[in-house]
Amino acid sequence: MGKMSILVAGRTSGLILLVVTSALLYYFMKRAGKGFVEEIRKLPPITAIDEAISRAVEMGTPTFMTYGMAGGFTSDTLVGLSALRYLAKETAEKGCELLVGVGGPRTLPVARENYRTGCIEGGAPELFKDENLHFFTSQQWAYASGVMGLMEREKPAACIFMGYFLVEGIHFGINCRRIGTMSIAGNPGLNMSAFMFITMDYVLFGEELYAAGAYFTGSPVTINTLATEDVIKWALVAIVILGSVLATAGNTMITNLLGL
Amino acid sequence: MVTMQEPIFVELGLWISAFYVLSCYSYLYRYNRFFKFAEHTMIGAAAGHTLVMGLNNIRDIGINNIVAGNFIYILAFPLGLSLFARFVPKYSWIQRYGFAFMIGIGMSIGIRSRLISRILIPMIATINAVNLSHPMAILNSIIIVGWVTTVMLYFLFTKKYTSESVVITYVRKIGRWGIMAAIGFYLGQTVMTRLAFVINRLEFLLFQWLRIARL
Amino acid sequence: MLMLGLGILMFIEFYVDVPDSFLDVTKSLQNFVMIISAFAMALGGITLLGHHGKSVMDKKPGQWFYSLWLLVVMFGFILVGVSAGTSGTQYTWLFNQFFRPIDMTIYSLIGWLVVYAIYFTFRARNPETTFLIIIALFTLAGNAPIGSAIWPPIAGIKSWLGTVPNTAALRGFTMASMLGSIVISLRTLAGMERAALGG
Amino acid sequence: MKLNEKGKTTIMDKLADIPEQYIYAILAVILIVPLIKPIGLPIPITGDTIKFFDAIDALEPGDTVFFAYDALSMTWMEQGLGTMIVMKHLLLKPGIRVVGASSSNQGPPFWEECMNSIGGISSYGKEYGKDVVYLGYLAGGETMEAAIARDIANTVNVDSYGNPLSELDLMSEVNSVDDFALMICLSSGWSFGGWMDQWVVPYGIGEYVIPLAGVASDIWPLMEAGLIESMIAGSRGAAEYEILLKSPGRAAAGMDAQSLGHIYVAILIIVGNVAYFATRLKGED
Repeated sequence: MGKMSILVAGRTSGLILLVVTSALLYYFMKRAGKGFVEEIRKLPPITAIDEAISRAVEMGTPTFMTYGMAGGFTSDTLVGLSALRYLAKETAEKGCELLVGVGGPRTLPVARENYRTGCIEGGAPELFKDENLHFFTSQQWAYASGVMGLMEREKPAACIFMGYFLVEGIHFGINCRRIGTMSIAGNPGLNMSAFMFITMDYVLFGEELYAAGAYFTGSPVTINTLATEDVIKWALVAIVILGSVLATAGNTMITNLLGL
Repeated sequence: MVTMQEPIFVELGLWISAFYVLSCYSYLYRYNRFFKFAEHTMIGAAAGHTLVMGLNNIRDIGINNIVAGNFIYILAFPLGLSLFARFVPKYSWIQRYGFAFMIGIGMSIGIRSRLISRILIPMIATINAVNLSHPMAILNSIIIVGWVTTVMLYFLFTKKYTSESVVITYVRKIGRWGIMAAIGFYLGQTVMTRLAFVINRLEFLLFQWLRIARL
Repeated sequence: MLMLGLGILMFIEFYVDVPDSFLDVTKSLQNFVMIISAFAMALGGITLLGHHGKSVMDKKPGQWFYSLWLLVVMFGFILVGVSAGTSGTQYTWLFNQFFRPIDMTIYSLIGWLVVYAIYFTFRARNPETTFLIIIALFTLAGNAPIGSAIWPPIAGIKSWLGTVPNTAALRGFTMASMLGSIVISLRTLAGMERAALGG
Repeated sequence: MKLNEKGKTTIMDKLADIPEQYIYAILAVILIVPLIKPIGLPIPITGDTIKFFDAIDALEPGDTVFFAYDALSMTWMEQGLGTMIVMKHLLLKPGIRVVGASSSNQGPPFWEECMNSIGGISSYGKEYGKDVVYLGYLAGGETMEAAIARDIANTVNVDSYGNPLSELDLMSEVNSVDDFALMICLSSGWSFGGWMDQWVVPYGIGEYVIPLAGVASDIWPLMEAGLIESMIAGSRGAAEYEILLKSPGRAAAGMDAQSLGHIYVAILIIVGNVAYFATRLKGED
């Protein structure tokens, strides 16, 4: 760490990226204020959620959702919580009970609030019940076995997994197949979503999960933030290609800048 | 107090462990009451363990610091207690301060260093991997740079910046193949580690519990 | 607002060369989260007690016995953990017999499940999945000791698959995913994400 | 399950949808039989393992090895095999001394487990405090790693058992990274990276890693760059090491099961696909 400078050496480029992202985010959110909404492509798993809930209503079973072990508050957990709220609203509108598998203790009170508000928004506050929140702690296998057991006992016709999952994805996938449920999953990591990818009906992976957060909220402000991601992605791709071309010519300017 | 290293406890422990291993494996046949029993034990144990660890944290981090004269730590207790505000509906809004604190810290810590280790360092590594010294290296460089960029572009969302042109559809298709390659590799690779875990459990059952001799 | 303030504080700590007294404050704030979490866990304990206590009281058929056992185990851990300490032999024994075997065994279930999952999903339905299956077969063959005994070059092919295509795809994937994570975190810190506070 | 015109299921239909339980039953047989009676399928030895073995084998009496012992209960099932055989090798070689320390709080119980399962230090004619010292769990992550690279005595007061370091003969002779011939890292996840940044990059000591098989693909590039000397990749690496040491044990016996398991998975993929195409062709008729 350089003691002479104001910024910590080796982290400056990170700060620049952070500032640029924030600025772009601000710009695109402001545009929403002027009534401008980005058009976004459809994600099949999100559209499938509706179908899944209708299926559960038809078969007279509850819908099940969980947002992962959630050891702490990370961005993936937050998407899971948005999904919980969205699902609570949708199920309340359709008159279907929602079972929630709760992981980390820190998220328990937040999940409860989202569940309650979602039910109120959906016009059926009576569907909110404390006993539908099943708490399983953030110990991975306590959580996983709890979710497996709950699914086997209640046999929900729709299971939705949105959040951060590790290898327990395969336990859930096989379990979904055994009880013949419709399964929709979202997971940010590639290796870990591999298990869900092969065993579940619909899977959102990687950035799609974070984008889904905007779909769930549905407000123009959050949907416009997706444009930020796209712009930065193009910029990063341009930097990588430029850097590679320069590197073949023996010029290391780009890598030096990135390592600043 | 009894110490648990007496042979009787060791033997008892062995049988309890074996019982739970078999209960968990009975799930492979189908979900049954043994698995249900193990499942409830596990949740109870995990909750108890986490609670004990939580109490230790309150003692080691909270009370010890206050006793040592670090009075700022007193502030943590009302924030913690605020989570219980929901039991008094009139004041349930107070709990949001607890949420906000946990989320504010959790979110910012979550991204501040990963920004560097998961975006900038991979970029540097990709550029540095470019090497044109021999034909194989050229091929590798093209694959790496090509797939890093196309996989990123696979995740475009807005119509405006996807521009929905034929080229981008193509690019996204290549990106998707890259993701398939990584998933295929991971699944092939993981069988070994996973079977090692199964073998470990089987060794426990066969050699430690049943004490079968290797032939 | 509180969230944004804390977020900026944490960013400053990381990116700016700050004096040690500042570090002390941010370190304490991070420790606060540990303490608040302990309270949250107590809330979790109450939730479990309410849920399973009710099922015991109502003598819910097929469930009350399990609920009772869950509570017994939970209070057993707390009792021993508080009275004898977590590093004593009593707690270790409890932990090794009631926590670890289940933990490890449910984890190792993957070994079985993955074999079945690979069997029933690896069908060459379209070019994409065919490609996936071929890569997986090469990796399997390269990993198994018997594979390279039969055809030595397979180990080289496997490590090439690991270092070149896998690394490339994984990097692109992680970068995109991290970008999404940054945007959603900033959005939350700015208070634009309603789900964060449940209101 | 698809039915053909006569309403009967054919053998191909059955093969396309084998019940879960049968697959598990066959897998159980395949894994248990070679464990009880090893069949000795060939295990070709990879260059990485040979390099690791040679480095340990080339140590001279009086050399000291630093063992970064970041064990985790979850991954011990795989990494324990490699750790135990390396520890055994170190103890078997006369005059080699070992200093261990953990940056993970789960390290200490697994140090005991390792020592117990290879028969205890004394059975190799070595003595705790003179030939082997275990510092226990040291909190602080990379800051700690950097600190003990410079000066152990000023960072750590007592070992894992509460003995003051000044009372241990070995610790009066070794105190910093320069006193170690090489370091071995039992890596919990990616923890070898922290040791690499704090020990290899500034001081140039050779680091040998015992990672999970899944982490191995992240280490190859570092080995090419010369930052890490070599590794024992997962249980397979452990089996190779056991063969090099001429004491085939648990890992080597496990390898037969591994080989058969992998063949089984490959056969299942092929059977599944053949049956899938057979039923699909018939369906199109």
